[in-house]
Formats: sequence, C-alpha cells, structure tokens
Amino acid sequence: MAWTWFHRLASPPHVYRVAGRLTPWLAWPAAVLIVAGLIGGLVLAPPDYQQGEGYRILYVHAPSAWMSLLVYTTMAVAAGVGLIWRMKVAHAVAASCAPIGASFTVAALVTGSLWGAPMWGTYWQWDPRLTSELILLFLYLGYMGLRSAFDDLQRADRVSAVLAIVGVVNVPIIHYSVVWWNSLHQAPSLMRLGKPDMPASMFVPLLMMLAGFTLFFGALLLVRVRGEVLSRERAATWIREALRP
Amino acid sequence: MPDLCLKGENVHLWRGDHHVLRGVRFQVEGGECLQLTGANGAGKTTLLRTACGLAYPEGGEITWCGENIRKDMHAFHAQLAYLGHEPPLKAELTARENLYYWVGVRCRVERQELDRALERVGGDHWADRPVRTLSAGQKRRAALAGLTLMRVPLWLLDEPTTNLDVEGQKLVGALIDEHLQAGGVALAAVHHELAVSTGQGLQRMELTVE
Amino acid sequence: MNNSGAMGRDSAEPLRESEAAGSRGNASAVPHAWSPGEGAVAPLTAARLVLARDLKLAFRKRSQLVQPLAFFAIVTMLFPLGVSPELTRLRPMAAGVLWAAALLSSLLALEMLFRDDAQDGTLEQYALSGSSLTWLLAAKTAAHWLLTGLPLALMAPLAAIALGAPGAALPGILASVAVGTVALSLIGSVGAGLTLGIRRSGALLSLLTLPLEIPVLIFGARATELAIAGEAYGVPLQLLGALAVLGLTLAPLAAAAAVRINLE
Amino acid sequence: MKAFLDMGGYAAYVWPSYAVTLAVMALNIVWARRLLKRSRKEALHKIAIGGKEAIGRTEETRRAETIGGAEQ
Repeated sequence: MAWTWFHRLASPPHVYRVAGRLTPWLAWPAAVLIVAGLIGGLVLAPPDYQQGEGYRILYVHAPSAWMSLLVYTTMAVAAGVGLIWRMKVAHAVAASCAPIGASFTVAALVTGSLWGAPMWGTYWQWDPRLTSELILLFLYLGYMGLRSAFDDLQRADRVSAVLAIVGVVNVPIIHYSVVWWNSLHQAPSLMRLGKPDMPASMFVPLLMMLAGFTLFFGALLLVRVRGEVLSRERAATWIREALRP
Repeated sequence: MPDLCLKGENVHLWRGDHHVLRGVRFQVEGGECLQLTGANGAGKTTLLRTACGLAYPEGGEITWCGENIRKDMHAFHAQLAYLGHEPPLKAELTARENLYYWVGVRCRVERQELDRALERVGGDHWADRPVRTLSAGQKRRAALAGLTLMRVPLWLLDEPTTNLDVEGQKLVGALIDEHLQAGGVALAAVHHELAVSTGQGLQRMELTVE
Repeated sequence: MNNSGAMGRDSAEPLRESEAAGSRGNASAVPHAWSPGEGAVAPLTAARLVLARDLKLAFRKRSQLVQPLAFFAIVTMLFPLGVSPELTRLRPMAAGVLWAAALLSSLLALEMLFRDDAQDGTLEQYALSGSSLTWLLAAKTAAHWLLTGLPLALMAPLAAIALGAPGAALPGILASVAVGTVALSLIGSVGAGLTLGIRRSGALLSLLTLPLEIPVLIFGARATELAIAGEAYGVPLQLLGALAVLGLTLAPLAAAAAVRINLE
Repeated sequence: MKAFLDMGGYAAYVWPSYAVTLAVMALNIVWARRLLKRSRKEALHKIAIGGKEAIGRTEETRRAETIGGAEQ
C-alpha cells in the first residue's frame, strides 16, 4: 500500500522519538529570530510618521494574531486527518494546538487593545480585526470546553475534530461578515499592516518576528505532541524503552 | 456452506484505558444463534455494538458474508436489526405508531403486517395505547414486533428477555427459533439461557471481565 | 413448525429457492427472501417519515412548543423595561434586540433536539437503518425549524411593532427571520450533535454555537434594520440566504458525523 | 536610554504589550514542559501498575479468555 510509509511515519514511537530530536532545531532558531526581531523592532526600526513609537506594538501584535489563525488552521487540518484516517498522532497534534492558539489569541487581543488605546482614546473599540479575534477566542474556548467535557480521550478527540473542521469553515465567513458589519458602522481600522510603503528597517524585524513565532509554535507543538502521544498510548512496550532513564 | 456468516476476527476495543474486547473471535452462520453471556461490564453490549458497526474496533475486523462490514455500511445495516437495552419507542405515540415510524424508516410496512406482528407478540389489545401507559414488558414485546417486521437476516439482540414474563421469554425463544429455521443469523447478549429449542445450532460464548 | 409466522409473510418457498441458488462471498448473495418486501425505502421517504414523526410528537406535547416563543417574547420585553419605554429610543435598537432574542430562543430548544432520541435508542436505530443518517438528521432539523424557527418568524413582526417598527417593515422582518432561523437551526443541529454525549450540555452548547451564529446575527440584524428604516434589504437577505444554503449542504453532514461519534 | 524606555510617550502601552506577549510565550513553554512531564509520569505509572495485564498479554492468555465458536 502506498500509505504504509505514511503510517509508519506517523506511528507513535516514531513521532515521539523524532519530535524529541527535532525540538531544539526549532526552538533555538526561534529564540534567535525573536531576539533579533525584538532588537530590530524596538531599537533599530524608525518611528512611524503617524503613530510615532506607539506602532512598535505591531511587532508583538501581528505575530500573535498570525499565530491565532495559523494554530487554528493547523488544528483543523490535524483534526481532519485524525478523523478521516483515524490517526492518533494527528489527534494529538490537534489537542496540542488549542491551548497554544487560545493563549496567543489572548495576547493578540490585549496587545491590540493596548495599541488602539492611545489612538482611539479607549481600550476597546469594535474594530473588525479585534472583534474577529475575540470570536476566534470563543471558538478556541468552545473547542477546549468540548474536549474537556468527555472522559474518554478518543471520543473527545473525534468529537472536537468535527468542531474544529466546522470552525475552520466558519472562520472566513465570520471574518468577512464582521468586516462587512464594521464597514457599515464605523471608519475603517486604524491598524494598517503590511503597507506597501513600509521601509525595510520596519518590515524586516516584523518578518523575523513572524518567522520566529512560527518556529516557536513548531517547537511548542513538538513538546506537547510528545506528551499527548504518551497519554494516548496504552502502555505499549515502546514506552518502556523510550522512557528508560 | 451457507451464505450468511457474521464473523469477528481478533476484535480489540478499548474504552478509555479499559481493554473491553480482548481479541474476541466468533463466527455465526445462517441458522445459528450465538448466545453471549458474561458478567456486567464484560463487554456484551460493546461486542454487539461493534458487530453492528456502531463502535469501531481498534484491532481486528468484523465481516459479513466475507466482506468487512465497513466496506458498505449502508448495505450491511439494511440487513440487520439491532435491539438495544431500551426499546426505541416514544412515550407519546401508541405502540402501533411507534412501529410504523421505526420500521418505516427502513422498509415499507403494510397495515396487515403490523397487525399480524403485534398480534404475534400478544399486543392486539394494547397496540393503540400510548406507550407511556404500557408496562416495561409490553414495551419489550412491541420492540420484538418491530424486529419481526424488519425482515432482515441478521438479528443483534441486547438482553431481549429483560422485563419479560415466562410467556414472553418463551416468545423470544420461539421468534429466534423461527428466525434460525428460516436461515437467519442471530447474536444475543443474555443473562439467562435463551428458551430456544435444542439442536438449533445455538453457540455459547462467555465474555470475561478483565 | 410454522415457518412463516415470524416473517409476517409467506416466506417459506422463496427462501428455500434462494438458499439453494445462493452464491457466496458478497452482500448481493443474501437470499432474496430477506430483502424487505417492497425494496428498501428511499432516503427522502425515510426523511419524510422522520419529519412526520417529530411533528406528531411535538403536537402531542404542546407545552414545549410554546416555551421558546414565550422566551422570545420575554426577552424582547426586557429591553423596553430595561432601557426606556420611548419608541423613538427603542426603534434604533429593535433589529438587534429581535435577533439577539431569536438567537437565544432558538438555542433553547436545541439541547433537546437529539437528546430524547439518543436516550431511547431511536438515534441508534436511525444510524443502523441502512439509509443515510445525514438525511434523517436533516429531517429532524427541518422539524426543529418548523416547530421553533417558523413560529419565531411569525412572531417577530409582532415584537418588532412593540419595539416601534412601522407596519411597512413587517414583510422584511418576517422574511429575514424566517431565512435566518433556517441557518440557526442548521448550525444548532451541529452543536446539538457534538454535545450529545455530555450530560449537562446547555452552557457548552451555547458557547459552541453562538460564535458560529454571529454571521447570521450580523446579516439578519442588518436586513431587519434596513426593513425598519424603509430601505431595500435585498443584499443582507441574500447573504442570509447564502448562509442558509451553505448550512443546508454542510451542517447535516457535520451533525451526522458528530452523532455517529457520540453513539460509538 | 530614558528616551528608549519612554517610547515617545507610549511607554504605558508598548511595554505592557511586550510584557504580555513574552509572558504568554513563557507560560506556553512552562505548560508544554509540564504536560510532557506529567504524561511521562502517568505513562510510567501505567506501566508499573497495569504492566502484567495491559502489556505482557500473550496470545495464549488472550485465547483462553475468549471462548468463541470459530473452530467448529
């Protein structure tokens, strides 16, 4: 069968071992990129001609917002794979994603509100990006709530996978409906990301932060997946070998 | 060799960390009934639900007529009748209405057939009462009437004699007898020996708790 | 021994024949006597039967029908009491109030959408019926809409009048609530399927479904708002219709998948 | 340095943003490691307790447990 390599690749012992070995290869570049991005964003990048130094929140807000979407998509894809091919490792990936995504969604919300505060004169404005982000947080919370409502891990995996897929179909619909709604009621958002006229000294640190956050997510995922894989295994012999001190 | 054959090969199933079905094997052919016994929690219901495709075995496979039941689930389901713990009846509808909707989702039911099936289980005088007013045994009998109406070769019965009096238990035995004589296959989880006539190809299997 | 009684038909002869002629190895080799008399029921027929059954059941216990409506009326009443009795102040928020109330009351009946049938084993029978569970659950959802969404749509114009909407706005309100509740019932059926295996699922069910229902709220409230203002509400109504169609194609599939997993 | 910390008057918004984000990252690291540690402990526990029943089940014991009608 053409699928056997796939299954071998995704077999719990293999994943456990490879994930362990791969983690530093993602974690250290992530650390380097993030530190470089922080220096670039906080020190080297020039102030914005309109928003002055306040725009520097961009360097943490944008990667957080990016993470919230990336993680949700990853979670839904993994959930779909797990559901269709009944693959435990894929469910382990989906289960690992939710808390990471939810926490970065919170970060995106807080940083977004702090960014907007001086511009709007209030900490909360029904800005479409922030509103979508808030709804995304509820989607994450619903997913985690559903997952924790089941005692049986397998059923939790499969039921929440359906929710993740339904959610990922809905995320763009929700986003565009919120943008549509906002365009009727308010002036467009203050936050312009990725303007074409952004100078390289501003843009490069942003890219570094985005890449660093993505790698960081990868590293977190690997650590979490190892744990989730272990808790999904019913005392197979490989665990004994893998955990031998 | 008869045509019909339900076969379980090395079936494994976990519930959480509990290994419920541990390599179960069975084979039931046309005209045979497999009687499952075992203590509570031994996995009788789980085995029945796995055999009908509701639960997914993590190891092994269930085949019907030589094909994995998951290959064409709809076709397989069209050939089986499953009676669970609870008779699938609505308290607000009469027994007759219940049967009409329940069986009607699967196959067309004629009025006379319904009458005959209800008569067979001794339900002619309560067939038009709301199920709410029926006793547990009468509900069970109504469910048995539904079973006979489905005209399917494979019966999967979970505690079919629960709540039934002696007459009712005999009735279950007679129904299974007839089903087997007609060449059907039956799998029944029971606490007491089924009252089927001997020499009918009754197999027994006992499941154990881990 | 009487061979035909249990089958309810004179099955003896054809059975013998097919037993003799039967070939082995695949599903089609099953003796013909076993196949249901008139052939299996088409999915649509089965779905219609499920719909009829749910409607009949609902009319046998009518009080449950009235409850979501009463809830809708109470929620709409809270706003004049909480904000102001002046229609000039209520009118601008009428659309939002109506739709928030509609969302909440459609949620109310949702928990019981599959629960009863799951408890008495009817859902298992559906899952094992040989016809597509997707169709049967779609039929159940259709019944749910007929029993909650449609009455809500009929009642929404009354509530709108109480909140200061002009008479000319009523057709628009009726149409938007009628279309919007289709989408609400469909999204809700997914949520109900997902939470089927959880004992007290009410709060979780709302946490799951309300965020997914936000687009319905946005387009629905906009259509209602435009209708009250006496403007053309075609665009949001069409968007609402698009949501309903999308839900119609996807939600029963997701609900069936969720129900199947919960039956496992 | 003072000018840097002042962030052109936006210090009250910029620094909390960075603090929150970095805190979320740090928390994620802690949570992930804790999860792995706990799962390891539970897996070891499972091996220690259920060792004989759950892992070392041989084909013989399995067959003895299951009296099927297969070999008739």
